[in-house]
Amino acid sequence: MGCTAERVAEALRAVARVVAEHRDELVRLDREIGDGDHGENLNRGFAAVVSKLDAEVPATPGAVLKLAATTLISTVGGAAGPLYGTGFLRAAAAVGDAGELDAAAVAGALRAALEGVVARGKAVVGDKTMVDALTPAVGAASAAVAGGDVAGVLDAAAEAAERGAESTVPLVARKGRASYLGERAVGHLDPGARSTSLLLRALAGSAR
Amino acid sequence: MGCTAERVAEALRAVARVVAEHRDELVRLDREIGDGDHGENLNRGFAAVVSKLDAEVPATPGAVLKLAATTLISTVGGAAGPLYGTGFLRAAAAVGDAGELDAAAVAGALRAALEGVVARGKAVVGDKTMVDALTPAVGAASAAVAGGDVAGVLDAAAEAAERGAESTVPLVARKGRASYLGERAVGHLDPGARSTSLLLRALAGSAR
Amino acid sequence: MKKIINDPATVVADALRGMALAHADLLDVQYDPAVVVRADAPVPRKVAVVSGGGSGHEPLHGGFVGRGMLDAACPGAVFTSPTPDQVQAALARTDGGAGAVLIVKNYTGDVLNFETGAELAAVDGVDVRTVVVDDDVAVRDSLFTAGRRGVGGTVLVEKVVGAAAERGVGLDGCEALARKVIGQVRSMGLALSPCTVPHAGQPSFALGDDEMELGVGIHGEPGRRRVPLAPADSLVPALLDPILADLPFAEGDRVLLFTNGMGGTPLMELYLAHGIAERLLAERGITVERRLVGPYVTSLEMQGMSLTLLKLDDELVELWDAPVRTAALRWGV
Amino acid sequence: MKKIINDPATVVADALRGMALAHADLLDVQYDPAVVVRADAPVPRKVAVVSGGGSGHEPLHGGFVGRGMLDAACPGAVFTSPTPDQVQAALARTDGGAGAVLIVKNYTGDVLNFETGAELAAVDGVDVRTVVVDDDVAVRDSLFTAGRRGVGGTVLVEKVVGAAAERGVGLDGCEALARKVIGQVRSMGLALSPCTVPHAGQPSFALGDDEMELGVGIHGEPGRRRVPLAPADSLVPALLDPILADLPFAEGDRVLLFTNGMGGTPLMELYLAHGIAERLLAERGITVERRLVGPYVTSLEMQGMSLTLLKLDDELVELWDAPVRTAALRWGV
Ligand SMILES: Nc1ncnc2c1ncn2[C@@H]1O[C@H](COP(=O)(O)OP(=O)(O)O)[C@@H](O)[C@H]1O
Ligand SMILES: Nc1ncnc2c1ncn2[C@@H]1O[C@H](COP(=O)(O)OP(=O)(O)O)[C@@H](O)[C@H]1O
Ligand SMILES: [Mg+2]
Ligand SMILES: [Mg+2]
Ligand SMILES: [Mg+2]
Ligand SMILES: [Mg+2]
Repeated sequence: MGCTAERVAEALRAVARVVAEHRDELVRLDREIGDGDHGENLNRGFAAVVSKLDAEVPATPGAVLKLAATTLISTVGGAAGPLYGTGFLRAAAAVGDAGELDAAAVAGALRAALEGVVARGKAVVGDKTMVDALTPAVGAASAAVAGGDVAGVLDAAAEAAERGAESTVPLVARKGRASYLGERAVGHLDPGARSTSLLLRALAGSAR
Repeated sequence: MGCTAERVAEALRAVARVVAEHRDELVRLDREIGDGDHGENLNRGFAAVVSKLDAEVPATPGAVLKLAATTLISTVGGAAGPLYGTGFLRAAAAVGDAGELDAAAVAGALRAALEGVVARGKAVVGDKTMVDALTPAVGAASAAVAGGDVAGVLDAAAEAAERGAESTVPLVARKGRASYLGERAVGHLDPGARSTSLLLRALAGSAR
Repeated sequence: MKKIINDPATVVADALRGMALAHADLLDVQYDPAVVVRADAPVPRKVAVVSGGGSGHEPLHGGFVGRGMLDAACPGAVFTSPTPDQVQAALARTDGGAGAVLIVKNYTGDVLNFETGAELAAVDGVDVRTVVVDDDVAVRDSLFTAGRRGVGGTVLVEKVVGAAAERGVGLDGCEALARKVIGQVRSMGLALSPCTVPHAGQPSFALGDDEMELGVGIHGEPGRRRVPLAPADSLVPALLDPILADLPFAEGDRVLLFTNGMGGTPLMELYLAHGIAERLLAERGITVERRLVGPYVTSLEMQGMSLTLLKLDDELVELWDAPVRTAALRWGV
Repeated sequence: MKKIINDPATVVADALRGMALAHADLLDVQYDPAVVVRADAPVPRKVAVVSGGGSGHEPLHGGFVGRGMLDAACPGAVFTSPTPDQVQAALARTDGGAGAVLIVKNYTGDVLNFETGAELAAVDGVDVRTVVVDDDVAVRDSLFTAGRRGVGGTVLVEKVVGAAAERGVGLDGCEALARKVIGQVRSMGLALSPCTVPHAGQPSFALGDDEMELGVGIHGEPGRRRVPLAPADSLVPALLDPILADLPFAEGDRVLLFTNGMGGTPLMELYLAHGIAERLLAERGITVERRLVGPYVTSLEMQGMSLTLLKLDDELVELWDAPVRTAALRWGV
């Protein structure tokens, strides 16, 4: 039971709902150590993705991911726009034109996404960014492939991402806007790490 | 025991002290129905009068009053500057070059001051201005001349001015900045009427 | 009170010192009494155009001193009209032998102080014509009140008369032009938040989180009515409709639309409001031929805006377009 | 939240519509994607100078589009960098065949989005040189952080490069000039009050009645240190000293001093602070040859200010003085 284009589109709709629900929380987190737009930006972006999908769902999972990527790039702005956009773009490239995605393909797509985010943003684990959530998620996803299904892979990824996001709380930021704060960023959850964990949880929920 | 130039200068110093003490009250009253500068403006003006008097006290009561007039005109600004300035100027003219002022001269000076304020500002009793305090003060001062001394005249004037000032509370303003407020000025004491009653009370206190 | 100042008592002089340094090519500032003068004053045989008023409305008036606009401005204490000796000094410094137009905003204090200053200058031999700007339609006018306030329209009077004087129009002509502009300019403002006068240390009035003052003045005076906060699509007509009804402005009129910020309102919001006002005017068949958008007549850090509408004809358009070189308005030179 | 707007989601487009009407003689605005373009773009054989960034800093950047400065500006959502398609469209609309200098403020989001936009334009055949402004000395720089922010110095880069491009300086020359200005411009800011992003609806940070943020950014980001409120005589050196120490500026230097308002601070206070800064510079033997005072790089209605110092030489003075005709800066034309 692999993931079809329709299923990927459904998953993106689920992500959009979760982002809308958590918009204010993400705005608040970003107000604390950034500029308060992260929730609004992602919400605008995923709402745009949904309306594109409402018009037409592309034929393959890869094409759906690419549509999401270009839409995010042209509507989100800020740091998160190009970072998530690149992540989705690399994921799309990784899955190629397969008609369905199995557990291994999903884990591979996540890994490609992480590589894209790192290539663009040059952050490493511990810089207090979305990379702190995405890196452990990719590791957990790979480990869950053996004997697992797509839902299992995404569950493992979401679980790890949540712990990774939490791990940003005590950190001083070295990338992004929060880096201007020095010690004053300590004690705050990074908004991008939080949104990454929300995205993965939504994907996992939709895969079940 | 008439009023010499020195006594008039003393009286003006007393006025300056009272205005300084009530600066914030006058600012507050003017904030409520005006623009919040009345206490500051008068305080600046009377402080300037005192420093001129500290340099030299002119020879006659009239010259002292004229010094106060020109100083107020060139330092107070706003509506109160020209109005009080004109009042003092007319009072100076009324007392001429007499070396001492008796009760009748003081009452006459007050009447001249009122005429000056009305000539400049064109307000009548009931317009919710300093005229509402000064008009009854002049009447009471005139009535107190017969058999009274300067202190008695000024006591009567101050007493009447206080009642006159209180009478502005229920009024709608027809002159000055408070007139823009329409009904919303009702319930507030007019700052200029209040300062007039404070001035007269300070003069009366200094004459005793 | 949060302000970048040293001492409320010296704030005007301290600011003038910075202004003099910032615009040494345009302005000459004298301090006792305080007057901001055009650097090349007096201009021989030119009618001098002089204005002034309480400080706290910057760039009004000092920001409009320079070629093609004001010859001098008299800055009073914050929200307090200047004193007669300032007016007298301004008229003396700018007198080029052709007389002076004194542009006064209609407030009791301003009118009384400028009146006295003009009398003193007349004694000095200057032919002074005083015009009183009273464009604020929020205030009900009557013979028995202080009358309407002078607000945003003042800038337009200063620009038009300044341009005429620069071209060599004589004293009668300049005075007549001033009266013409005053006759066909109308304004109204609103505030979303109050301002704090430095020496008062406290806001001029209190507004609830969902309230605004409609018809507010430019001195932190409370307005005529306190109304619920509303979207821009409702706020703009609340200002525009009374203005249009007052003159009245009619279909086919050509106008200058001046969207003014009270100080604390971002330019973005002013542009937004301006766009709505232009649309509403277009719907009524009124042609916006010239516009000015920005914080030009402010009330310290007050959040809010005003709209000003001036009925145009070819003469006024030409004078508006004429070169001007001041700290706050500059074009053609 | 008290703002003159209709809907936080449409505030940028709504403001652009008003801006387009207010400055129809200077600007052309396109909406999807949003770009503010000089009315006569593309100018054949001229290097295009393009910038942009989050909205909410008005007049930066749209207010600097016009002859002698920017060819186009890309307005993002409030405090959010524009997207690559906006950058691509701006470069396409302004390409006169001589290439383009893309002026980017150093924020992760801006750098990433402009980078992508420039790549897309390169595919379209435009020779794009990207320069990154990072003049904010409040932020500690390091290879391992996002680096310094771009703030007030951006205006000076835009003016100088815009003037050079207008005179026909080629792409290499324009790029070199941009890097030169970036190399010798430094800034620092402070906030007395926060601002409220429309879609957030709440102030970006909370400040006590007697506190201020030193080293604040222009996005309502909290600054580096929260310190007690102080008189202007202490605030100004708190900004100026780190700037002077950083380049460093030295006795005998010629400089441009830019005293910038964050939006909600009255012009009076800016002039006051400017005067103090000029005095302090004079005491150190540094000559202020040019100045700019006003709210040019704002953070919505935030109260506060920044100082920017640019080291001058004859070339930069000449380019600064060159004619400019934009909504917010205009002289010589
Ligand atoms: N260089 C980077 N690499 C990876 N993630 C980053 C980087 N810089 C910022 N981020 C992430 O982006 C998030 C902020 O996104 P957003 O608020 O949308 O952008 P902006 O900071 O431009 O307002 C941060 O919380 C962080 O997780
Ligand atoms: N036309 C007038 N005639 C007499 N008194 C007036 C007139 N207009 C105003 N006043 C008095 O002046 C007072 C306000 O003075 P002040 O605050 O110093 O001037 P401003 O209104 O210019 O700020 C009012 O309270 C009122 O008593
Ligand atoms: Mg953000
Ligand atoms: Mg007052
Ligand atoms: Mg006043
Ligand atoms: Mg942002």
